[in-house]
Amino acid sequence: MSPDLGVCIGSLRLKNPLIAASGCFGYGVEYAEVVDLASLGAVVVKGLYLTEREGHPPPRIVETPSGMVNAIGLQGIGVHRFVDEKMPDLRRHGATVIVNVCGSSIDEYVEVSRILSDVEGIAGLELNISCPNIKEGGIQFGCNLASTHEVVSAVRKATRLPLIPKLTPNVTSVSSFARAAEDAGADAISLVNTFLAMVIDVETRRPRLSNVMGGLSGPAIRPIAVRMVYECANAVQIPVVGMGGIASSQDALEFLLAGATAVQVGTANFVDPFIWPRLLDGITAYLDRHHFTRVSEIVGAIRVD
Amino acid sequence: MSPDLGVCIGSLRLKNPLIAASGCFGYGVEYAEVVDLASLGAVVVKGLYLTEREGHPPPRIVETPSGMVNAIGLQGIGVHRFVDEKMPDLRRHGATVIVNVCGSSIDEYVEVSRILSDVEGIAGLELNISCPNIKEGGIQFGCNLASTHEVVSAVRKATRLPLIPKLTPNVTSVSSFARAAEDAGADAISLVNTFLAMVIDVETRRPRLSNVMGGLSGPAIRPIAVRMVYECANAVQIPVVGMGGIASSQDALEFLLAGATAVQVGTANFVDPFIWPRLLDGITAYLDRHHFTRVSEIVGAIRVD
Amino acid sequence: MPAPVDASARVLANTRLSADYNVVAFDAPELAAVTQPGQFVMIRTAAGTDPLLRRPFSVFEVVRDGTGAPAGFSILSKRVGPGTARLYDASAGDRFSCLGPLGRPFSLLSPASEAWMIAGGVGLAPFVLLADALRARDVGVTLFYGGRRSEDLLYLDWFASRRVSLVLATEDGSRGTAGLVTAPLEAALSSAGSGRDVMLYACGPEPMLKTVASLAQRFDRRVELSVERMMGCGMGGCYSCVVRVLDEDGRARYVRSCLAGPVMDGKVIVWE
Amino acid sequence: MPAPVDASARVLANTRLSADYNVVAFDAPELAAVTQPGQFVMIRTAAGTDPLLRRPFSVFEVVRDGTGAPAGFSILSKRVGPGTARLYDASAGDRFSCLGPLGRPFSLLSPASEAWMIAGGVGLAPFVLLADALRARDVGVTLFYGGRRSEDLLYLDWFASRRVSLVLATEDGSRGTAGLVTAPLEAALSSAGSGRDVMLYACGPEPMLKTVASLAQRFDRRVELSVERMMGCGMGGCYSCVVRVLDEDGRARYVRSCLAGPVMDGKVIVWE
Ligand SMILES: Cc1cc2nc3c(=O)[nH]c(=O)nc-3n(C[C@H](O)[C@H](O)[C@H](O)COP(=O)(O)OP(=O)(O)OC[C@H]3O[C@@H](n4cnc5c(N)ncnc54)[C@H](O)[C@@H]3O)c2cc1C
Ligand SMILES: Cc1cc2nc3c(=O)[nH]c(=O)nc-3n(C[C@H](O)[C@H](O)[C@H](O)COP(=O)(O)OP(=O)(O)OC[C@H]3O[C@@H](n4cnc5c(N)ncnc54)[C@H](O)[C@@H]3O)c2cc1C
Ligand SMILES: Cc1cc2nc3c(=O)[nH]c(=O)nc-3n(C[C@H](O)[C@H](O)[C@H](O)COP(=O)(O)O)c2cc1C
Ligand SMILES: Cc1cc2nc3c(=O)[nH]c(=O)nc-3n(C[C@H](O)[C@H](O)[C@H](O)COP(=O)(O)O)c2cc1C
Ligand code: FES
Ligand code: FES
Repeated sequence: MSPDLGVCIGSLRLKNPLIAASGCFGYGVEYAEVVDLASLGAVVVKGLYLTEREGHPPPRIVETPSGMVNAIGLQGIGVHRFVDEKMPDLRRHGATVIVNVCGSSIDEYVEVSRILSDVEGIAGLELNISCPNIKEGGIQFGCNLASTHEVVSAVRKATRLPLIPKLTPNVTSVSSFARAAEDAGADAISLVNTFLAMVIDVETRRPRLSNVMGGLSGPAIRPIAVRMVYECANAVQIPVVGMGGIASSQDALEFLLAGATAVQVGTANFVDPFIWPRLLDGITAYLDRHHFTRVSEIVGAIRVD
Repeated sequence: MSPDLGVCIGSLRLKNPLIAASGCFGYGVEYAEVVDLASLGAVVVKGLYLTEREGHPPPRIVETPSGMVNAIGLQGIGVHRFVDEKMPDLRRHGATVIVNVCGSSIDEYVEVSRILSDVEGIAGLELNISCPNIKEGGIQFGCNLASTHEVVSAVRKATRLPLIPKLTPNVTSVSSFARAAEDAGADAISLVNTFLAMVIDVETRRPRLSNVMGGLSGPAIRPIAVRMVYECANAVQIPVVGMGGIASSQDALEFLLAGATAVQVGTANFVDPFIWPRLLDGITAYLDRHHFTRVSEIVGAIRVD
Repeated sequence: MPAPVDASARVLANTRLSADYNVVAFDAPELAAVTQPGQFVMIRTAAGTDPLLRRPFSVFEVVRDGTGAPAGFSILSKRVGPGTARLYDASAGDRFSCLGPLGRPFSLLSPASEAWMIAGGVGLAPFVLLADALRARDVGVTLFYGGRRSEDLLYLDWFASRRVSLVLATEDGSRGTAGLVTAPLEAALSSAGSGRDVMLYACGPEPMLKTVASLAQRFDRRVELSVERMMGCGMGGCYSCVVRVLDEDGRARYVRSCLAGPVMDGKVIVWE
Repeated sequence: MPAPVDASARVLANTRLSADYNVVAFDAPELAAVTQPGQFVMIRTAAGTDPLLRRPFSVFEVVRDGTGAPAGFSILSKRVGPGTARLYDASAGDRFSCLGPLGRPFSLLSPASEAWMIAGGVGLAPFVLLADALRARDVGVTLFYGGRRSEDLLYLDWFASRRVSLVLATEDGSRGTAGLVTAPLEAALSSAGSGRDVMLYACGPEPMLKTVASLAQRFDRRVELSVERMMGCGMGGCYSCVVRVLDEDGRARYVRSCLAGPVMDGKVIVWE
């Protein structure tokens, strides 16, 4: 009898712990023909503001050793067009949809969240207070404990949906931000967003990205992300959704053992959009081999003595 | 006529901007038969406390994508044995020696620095307030602005040697630590030390390192390190010594363009101990190709508009 | 459009045409069977994570078996960095994972019209398939083909054998007219009577594409350009590959060239 | 000891002995000429940065040209991860940068003594060179060699041809005595008269090394062990490879096995 892969993020029950990370899976529909969206634990769609955003001029990405730096600039169609144009397809595909909520002000976060709360088929909200690569990317909220508490509390009042603030790794003590989010009523936290980074073209002496700086993601950051997830899981009672460089089932298992209840996969989906069933099979095989009957049994099951 | 590669770190003049990073070059003497130590801008020797230290049990390192995580635990022979057993050889080889000073208390930092100040052939002190992988690794000083200021001021009073506090990247705003060090009388700052990280062996469910956590280094971290060096160079007047994942002359040039007056190379020396002449030739060729007569001309010469 | 597949494709042959050009043929029947002219594949060039991202390549040829059935495809690669270096060094038997076919293909013509293909350097890549498809429909095809030196002009015999008229240009004048290929193109456009229904297809460096687009404007000809942007995913997931275009109501916005392209109507592109 | 060199070595041949064992011969005359039995090389297995670090391998054989001059060396590799996988897949002509020779070699004997070599699995690697060197001095050599299955026991004919006596053991009993090789070793030690000056050399999994060390204690024989630790640099730079030993004044401390080893006096090691 195959192991139970279901996990709970607050009141949100996921059929498995594999979630597509925001900004790395478009609006989900782009991948419908290569991945059965209903087979994923959840899909976090691209960050959405109240209105459309154009994003930064290209070049928007640059590759780095075992990673990539991006400054897309949150190009997006805005919450209204998303609800009208994308949600019908996502519902039809049976996707569990989590929206990555952005805002340039607390009011905007609240407004976007309120709008989404009344939309059928939206399973949760991930609060993006950690996008490093635009001025209003939320990192001004995510790098200050008081503002983190303030924006999470404000959105909390505006929605009943499972609320998952997404934390930035660009801080001294990520666990205190996890606690601030918990105190403010978050149902879970997710981390890590990208690391603020920069690449210079030495021949032109110009930054590789039009935006000068961007966010580092991919396998390169995994060891730091695992450490941060471990710290946060030991600091809060609410579930932790871990991510950062996951590219194999072993990588996903590292995060689960470190204390993540579920994991997100971003950059690796660019490299291999067919990765999802392989990740799921790898986790299942591991649970069988180690005689676990539920994936939840290995959450935080790291042995440290 | 070949370009002038000399740079100045406060009163310390280096024949070129290439420095061997602490902990990645032993006490220097280990590499004397493969590298002409006198050909390097400087050699930063392994971190030294007042007395011998045993270090952590193995495993002490684990490889990660384009990087490695280490928790050596600052095994070392202590300042006295270093001065007696290693300095004579280093002087004989004509190495420009910078000592990486460690301490579990401000007094120890001061004491080690005072002892070294009277030793012939020591060109400067790098204050390690940023080792992430032992309790007394100094990171308790390096992650707090007031303590950073306090320990740097204290050592400043104790030595005339060029004083280079080494900053940790595990903070929200590295530039404010750069300013704190400058205010406290540092002649320069160096960064980055390693990123606190963790790797889990999913089969045993145990951390890969005996110390549970360690420090991530290598090409994986370079884009973050370049960004931090750029921020610091724009925040302080004193020279910045940049490092983090340098493995080619292009990489070194990125740091110089970002504002580093000199660079250190650590992990790449493990992969290729013969890298030094190649780095130097690459930098020289670049300066020629771009018609620069002095390496100092490209320090901070990044074009951002 | 059929869904893309990810083929773990064996290298059938790697033919080095010069110090930096090579043609790699892959064993990938499924993928080859459904590829249309102008589409591309995303190839993973390393087993590990460095280089991490796949590299986009136009499908160059469809390789056919004895019976004429599609057995695989080839790419024409120019070595410019680590990924293309690995492809240059590939040996028969090596496996590369190839994701595709991807993107919007060229639109084809009826014999009433004629096709002028403008290629700069490695921009030749998509035109073997396009020429084949157009010749199969008896469309008259001309290839305007520019390179740095005459050695850079590849597959000329192949095009000649397909009765594709060739107009060549080299920057060093060693073959065809000296200078950029857009010069002979301009001349041809100005002399071509408005009675002839000429459609332009171009692939190559951005400056060339710009010139072709403006010439198309000036001489009022239809034009399709295959644009090249950094591509993180090739599937519409990352928004890295954007091109600025004018939408219906004349507003400039960024569209993903991996979905709206790589082949795009030259008239709507806003050059940055 | 001559300074190590970094040879960009061409693969002369890659011989796959089984599903995970292979022997790679490298073109590296300089390095081969000065290598002593028990020394190792650090091999870079990827062009890029993944895997990043070099991998340590004992020098297995010295490859000689027609005139008998050293032309290169080989390694015996067991595939356990990405680095050894790349070596398993290597083709003749590929280049790998090989840093060496490194580390402290085995100490040799005079004909008055006899050498017992104890090898577990891929731990056989250093014993071809050692057997050659000892036989050249007319020292009597016995190889105690254990593996999982009989297929894992390699190069038996080679040792036989050098008149090395073989004592074999397999865990599945398919060849030699069933079980661990340390059992026949113990038997031989207890029956060997104290008149015979026997020196033990061992290389293999840590549990085997421990047992050999304690047997050497018990029967009061000299013993040299080739230890395996994770090695970041192989040159003494990183302090990753430490082994706990008792120093002169009986204090336990960590020493770097890349400098103080890989071959170490079995008596001073403190097992953790
Ligand atoms: C739709 C499409 C089709 C293409 N078809 C071909 C083809 O048929 N043959 C061919 O040789 N090349 C083609 N390219 C370009 C090819 O993808 C790049 O040259 C390749 O990715 C470079 O990888 P690298 O690791 O060798 O060099 P890198 O080190 O990655 O890059 C070297 C240089 O090439 C530039 N470059 C990198 N990636 C891209 C990219 N995706 N698009 C454009 N420039 C890039 C970089 O800015 C850098 O200046 C195509 C690109 C696109 C977008
Ligand atoms: C001095 C010395 C000599 C060696 N000689 C040989 C030899 O002749 N033939 C041979 O096949 N192997 C030898 N090894 C072991 C060999 O270095 C490792 O198997 C190899 O580094 C594994 O690399 P990988 O990328 O394939 O696997 P990895 O993914 O790096 O590791 C796979 C497994 O091997 C273990 N391992 C990794 N590196 C080492 C290491 N340096 N030492 C011990 N275990 C390690 C890891 O803990 C892991 O469990 C030697 C090791 C040392 C220290
Ligand atoms: C191209 C790109 C775009 C991203 N866009 C968003 C976004 O809109 N909102 C967000 O919260 N995170 C965004 N991220 C961050 C990812 O969701 C994820 O946190 C990060 O990439 C680390 O995971 P990974 O290493 O698996 O990619 C983006 C990442 C990439 C690479
Ligand atoms: C094995 C190892 C040991 C190190 N020991 C020290 C140390 O003793 N003191 C110190 O300040 N930094 C130490 N570092 C950090 C390096 O000096 C350097 O700051 C860091 O590795 C980033 O540079 P790199 O990516 O070039 O290695 C060590 C790094 C490594 C990998
Ligand atoms: S390449 Fe990722 S969206 Fe086009
Ligand atoms: S392997 Fe680096 S010190 Fe031994």
